Amino acid sequence: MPLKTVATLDVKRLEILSPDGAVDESLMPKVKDELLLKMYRMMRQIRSFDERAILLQRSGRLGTYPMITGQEATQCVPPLALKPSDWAVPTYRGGGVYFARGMQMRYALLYWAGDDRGTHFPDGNRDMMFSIPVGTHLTQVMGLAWAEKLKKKGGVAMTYCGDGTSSKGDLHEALTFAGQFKLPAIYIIENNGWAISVPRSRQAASETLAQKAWGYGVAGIQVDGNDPLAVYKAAADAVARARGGDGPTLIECETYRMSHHTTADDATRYRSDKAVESWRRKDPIVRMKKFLVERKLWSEAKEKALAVETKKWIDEEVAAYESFPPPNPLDMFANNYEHATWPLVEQRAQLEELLKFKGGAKILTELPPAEGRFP
Amino acid sequence: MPLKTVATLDVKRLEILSPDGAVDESLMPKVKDELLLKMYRMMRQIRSFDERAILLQRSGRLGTYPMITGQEATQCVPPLALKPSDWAVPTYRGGGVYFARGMQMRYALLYWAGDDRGTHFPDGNRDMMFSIPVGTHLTQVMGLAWAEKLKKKGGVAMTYCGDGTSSKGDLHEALTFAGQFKLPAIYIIENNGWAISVPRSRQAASETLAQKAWGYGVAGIQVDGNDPLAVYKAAADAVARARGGDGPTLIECETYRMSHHTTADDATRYRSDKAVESWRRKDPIVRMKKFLVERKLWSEAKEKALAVETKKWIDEEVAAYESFPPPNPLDMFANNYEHATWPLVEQRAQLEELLKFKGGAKILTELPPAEGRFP
Amino acid sequence: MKTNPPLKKAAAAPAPKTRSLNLVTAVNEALDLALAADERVMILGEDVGRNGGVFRATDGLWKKYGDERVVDTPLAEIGIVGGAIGLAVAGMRPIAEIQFDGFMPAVFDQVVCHLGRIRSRSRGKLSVPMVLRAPHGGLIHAPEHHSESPEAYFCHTPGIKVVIPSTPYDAKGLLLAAVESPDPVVFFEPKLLYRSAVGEVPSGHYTVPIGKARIVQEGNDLTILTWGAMTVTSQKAAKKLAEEDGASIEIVDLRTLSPVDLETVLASIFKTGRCVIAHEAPNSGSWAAELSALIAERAFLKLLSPVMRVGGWDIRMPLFRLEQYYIPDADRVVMAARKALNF
Amino acid sequence: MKTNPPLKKAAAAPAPKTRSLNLVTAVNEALDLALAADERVMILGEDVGRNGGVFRATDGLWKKYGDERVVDTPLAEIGIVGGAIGLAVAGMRPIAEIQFDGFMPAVFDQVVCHLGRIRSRSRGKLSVPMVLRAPHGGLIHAPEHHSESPEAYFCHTPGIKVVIPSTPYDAKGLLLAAVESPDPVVFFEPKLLYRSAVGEVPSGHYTVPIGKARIVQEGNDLTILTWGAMTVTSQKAAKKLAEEDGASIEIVDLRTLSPVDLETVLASIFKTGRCVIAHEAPNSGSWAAELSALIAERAFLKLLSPVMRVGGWDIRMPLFRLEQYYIPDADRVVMAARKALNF
Ligand SMILES: Cc1ncc(C[n+]2csc(CCOP(=O)(O)OP(=O)(O)O)c2C)c(N)n1
Ligand SMILES: Cc1ncc(C[n+]2csc(CCOP(=O)(O)OP(=O)(O)O)c2C)c(N)n1
Ligand SMILES: [Mg+2]
Ligand SMILES: [Mg+2]
Repeated sequence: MPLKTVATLDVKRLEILSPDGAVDESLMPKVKDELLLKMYRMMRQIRSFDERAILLQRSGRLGTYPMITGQEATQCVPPLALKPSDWAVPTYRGGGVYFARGMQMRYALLYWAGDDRGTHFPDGNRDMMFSIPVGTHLTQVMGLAWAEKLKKKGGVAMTYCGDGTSSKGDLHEALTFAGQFKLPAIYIIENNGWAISVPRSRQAASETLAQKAWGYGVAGIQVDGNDPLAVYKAAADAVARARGGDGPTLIECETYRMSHHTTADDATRYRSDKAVESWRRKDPIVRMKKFLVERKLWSEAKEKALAVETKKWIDEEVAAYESFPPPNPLDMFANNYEHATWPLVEQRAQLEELLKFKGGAKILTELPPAEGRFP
Repeated sequence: MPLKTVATLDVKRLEILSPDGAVDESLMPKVKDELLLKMYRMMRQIRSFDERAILLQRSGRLGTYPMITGQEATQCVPPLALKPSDWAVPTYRGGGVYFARGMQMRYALLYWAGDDRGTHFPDGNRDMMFSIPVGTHLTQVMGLAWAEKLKKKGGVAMTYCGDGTSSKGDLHEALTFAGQFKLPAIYIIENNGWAISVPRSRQAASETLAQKAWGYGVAGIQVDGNDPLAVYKAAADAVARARGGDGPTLIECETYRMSHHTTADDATRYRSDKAVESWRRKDPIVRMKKFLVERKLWSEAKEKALAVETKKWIDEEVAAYESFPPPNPLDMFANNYEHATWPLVEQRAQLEELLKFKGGAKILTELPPAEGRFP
Repeated sequence: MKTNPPLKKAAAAPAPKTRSLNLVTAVNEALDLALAADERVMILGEDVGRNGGVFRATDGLWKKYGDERVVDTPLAEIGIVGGAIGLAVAGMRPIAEIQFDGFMPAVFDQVVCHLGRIRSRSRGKLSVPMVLRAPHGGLIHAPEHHSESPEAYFCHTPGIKVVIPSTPYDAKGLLLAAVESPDPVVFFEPKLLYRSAVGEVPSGHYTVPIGKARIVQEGNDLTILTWGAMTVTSQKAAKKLAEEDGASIEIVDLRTLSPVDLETVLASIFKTGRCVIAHEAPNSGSWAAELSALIAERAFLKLLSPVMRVGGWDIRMPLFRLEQYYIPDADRVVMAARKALNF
Repeated sequence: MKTNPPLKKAAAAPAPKTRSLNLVTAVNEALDLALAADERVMILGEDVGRNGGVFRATDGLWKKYGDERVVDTPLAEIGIVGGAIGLAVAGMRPIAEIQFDGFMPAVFDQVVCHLGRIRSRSRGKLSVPMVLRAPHGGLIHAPEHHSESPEAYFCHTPGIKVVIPSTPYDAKGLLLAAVESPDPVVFFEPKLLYRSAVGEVPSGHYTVPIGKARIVQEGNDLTILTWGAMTVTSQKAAKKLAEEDGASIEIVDLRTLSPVDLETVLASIFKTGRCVIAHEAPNSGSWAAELSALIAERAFLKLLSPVMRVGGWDIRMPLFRLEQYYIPDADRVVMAARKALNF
């Protein structure tokens, strides 16, 4: 048979919890009630956090900020399948990922306020910074997973990229290595329908992004990214496979960016409200709440208590964020090398000169404390 | 059905002419006898050329040279599906492609002798230089195809990359654009089993390289790259699709590098003769000859005549190559800009000074003719 | 066979009138004129279409010229620049946009290995008449990797030209010159000046020649060589030096970084004998080093004091709360100038 | 929590003996010692494994240390360098090889955006102790894109160190120092010298400190600053100048380009008052420009003549038949030195 089929593939899509709260019990992952509640609480909290952050930006108390709203399931749930000693690396939009990893959100605010001290992960965790040039972290996370494989202690590395970013060659090289060396890596494509103003349909002309996996001998699956249970199952399965030595997985989470790209963007220039509305019906928080209420795990009373608790938490984080002293300009010279090179020593002194020129010799004693080590 | 199949694909492999010369008539492309003979003659001639080039290099009359032997069908046949006004861009190993496009092979020799004058395409053709940093031409050829689409005159662009090169992110970005904009592009992966010492199995862990196409909404097919008829059919179909506005195709030609990577390489360091032997059975020239003899299109008498003609042709090309005057050093300053910038004018004068320093003022009048325009 | 015949020029406006425009509007107007003049011109990049660019540089053009000529591409910079190279080789006149300076390293491979080499590798048969546009520099409180000054990487790369205007007039005229250039031009736009630089701009077609610097102000005691947004900073410094030191400062805005207008530079140095070079990039290995070296080679006996460089520090640009301590401000230029003046 | 504790050092050989080795063998010996000393050390790249590298720099190591520690990777440079960054962040000590200088632009994105920034972005929590090795320079009659000198791009990039030895002794000692460095090191190896440079090399472990230049020969009339294979060319030029002009030439082989050993450089200039900088890269915007600028800033009153630069032309490196007219030879260095001496 000379025109023969040499390979065949199906791309599967996983959905467990429908938008109206119905569950496919046959696929339901075995998870404790606490975990279900944790998913809900986190999604609820990060949504409120997001709303506050936007307000802060609008009132001039924060810099450009990328919105999370709508993507809570995709962001908050997969990290729950990890141990702290596993690696997690989100995209720049991934506040929900860092939150799920236990980062204090005052630092997220500080970062988006343009303060380098905002990069601050919980001790003991193995988190890495997202990369602003999108996709450039993808091969690095492959390297993290590679190190875990070599250490043979079952560690894994999870990372994210957007639907837009899936067009970057970085993903290709990362998946080529990950597939080739069977690395314990989980790649999540956070397909929120948009790359700033460019719709998903302007990226790869493939039916799904999940099917890219096949080109690398990597397992791939598409998931309803607004379905916390499906997202959890896909992530947990992928983590288990990775830990078990069965290699990487590419998970496409289909979700939606409900707001502007960032606070610097105006989405009304390029998209209609209609599409957004159709996605509002699929809100991950709403459906999770229905599910929990159905299971008697949640109630309006608990909802109210959570709202109060959340407000208090956010107030505290905002207050903590705003009470950081201004950064010490000299601090930028810290931590560039293990031991600062002579140009940095000289230049730091020049910056001191500048500060004195501006504010007199006394100014150096009045600077806020420097945080970093020098030289 | 919540775990549902959202996309399915079969990867097909095309074979028409078996190694022992049997033909699948049902798939046999409709081609004139002259074209069949042309394929054979070209493959035969480029094989002999390759052998001579190696001898030249071994005797110090040529620089590092990349061997073609074994890959004649993959290289010489697809360009025959193009018009001269279509674009063709091979890899650095693609002497057979340029030959099929009508390039005088004295120039190929000149190029591998380290002489910039070796880049010399037939007038009227639209050929572009291969790129030595492998894969970096892939997005450029996408751009060539894009221009052809915009000009709406049915032009297409064909290019090649190796199995190793298919791991580069460049291919990902090229296919993403090509699929997205339905560009009239034909991408041929010349899978010869090796990237220098690294086997095909060390690149993507996918069963085939053809299946990568699916990730970009691009048509993909695997072909027996040593089967000239299958290669022709796949290429001609892809060209027709491209011309007809149906977008790009990725063709994986599975062939084999029968010799060293280049004359600077020693393949015995990393591969056994056994694999090579098993591929000798699949030689594209041997099988094409069987086929043509069977069809009464070829005979031993014709074979002998071709051998004589080929030797004469190669002798002429080598003689022409070796009778090029040495290059004029000042020529390197030509053609860097439409009008040379002042640093180049100054520096060219400095090079004149250097030449005078070495050989006296007279030397400038004794230089071989400069070819390029300056300033 | 000429693959790439010269660009059709937009007709000069019959009765050009001069309006006050900001720099980004001037860029937009140049793009509009170029698209209108020759149908080979096209724009490609991320968000350049329907959205009109994140800085609105391409505002309105997608609507006016359609989806085939003002193209929102997939998010893939190698694709954008490699694609533009192919388009240009095949006869189009692409204007490719990289959304921010900080994402240009992704395209170095295309730029270093190909952009400036194709004409020479093809022995003059092929050429790459394209423009690679990108915003440049800091001080707009942008996120990380959005405030970079990568010009030195490009200036060290043969076969291309590198341009950076600092006024609306120059932005329009240089961009039209870049689009008409038969050779590839990397075109930086100082993003701090997109809206803050406002100036008189004639309607209709005109060009500002690539390779010619602009004397911003004449002076006799010291030359400030600068480019991009630092031109404005340098003007502030010059004012302070005039007021407080009574110094007469000449400011040269290079406008074209490569090839640099050495004639103008040297004429100024020959006059003043003292020089400060002010720019935003990490100072070591910056384009200021090349200028300093050129001056040392060619004005050795005219120099009354060492050429001083004032640039960014040799560390990554910090997040924006500290950017004003990273990018030289007028005080730093003043300090350097005083050192030179009092040498 | 220290993610990356210091490297275990190979024990110094109990009775080190000195052998005559060529440069590539010295590189191989350093890699072998590093792999033996600490199991976190690994090598990755194209053809570095079974084939032992296209120059044989990794010969025998795959067999000795196995496929997990000496890894033939897929053909994907972003994967190699991005992967190595991740490996280093997670505690390994990767030594990544890019097969030729001409393919380094593909990894600029990782280098410029990440390699030197991770320590600072993570506020010291993460570090990237890796080595990025690549052959450097021309004159071995190699194909196109195989004879490049891209060091300026790296020297302008903060957060990394850039090293290039020119003797077998330095190659081994600097490479061991690079592997032990807590910060990323870009390590260039002059391919012309791989086999042609032969010298005494002690067995066992030793390091040559990063950041220290080497006085190749002392002299009083003029300083030649140089690096890589041009060190040998400079020696030829110095010989000619001594013989024909009676000039006493000091040659400084920088060895580390960034951070440069300014102390040694300035001490030499203070002594001689005249300087030629010899290197292979396109001259405009090269690292020679930075050196010239530094000297102008700090030795202004000591200079008896302008600092002269002798580099490649500002065009792409031609194919190899003309490479000897592109890369400075001893005659060009002599011509420049004479200009400086007779100024
Ligand atoms: C390499 C690179 N190119 C361009 C940008 C500018 N940019 C920032 S976000 C963005 C869109 C990203 O889209 P996607 O990957 O889908 O992520 P999302 O914003 O939807 O989360 C773009 C183009 C960038 N940050 N990095
Ligand atoms: C970007 C880049 N990396 C590395 C090399 C060095 N190199 C030259 S050919 C080659 C192998 C190419 O393998 P493949 O793509 O399969 O093509 P083949 O040689 O088999 O025709 C390598 C690694 C290169 N030329 N370009
Ligand atoms: Mg998106
Ligand atoms: Mg191959």
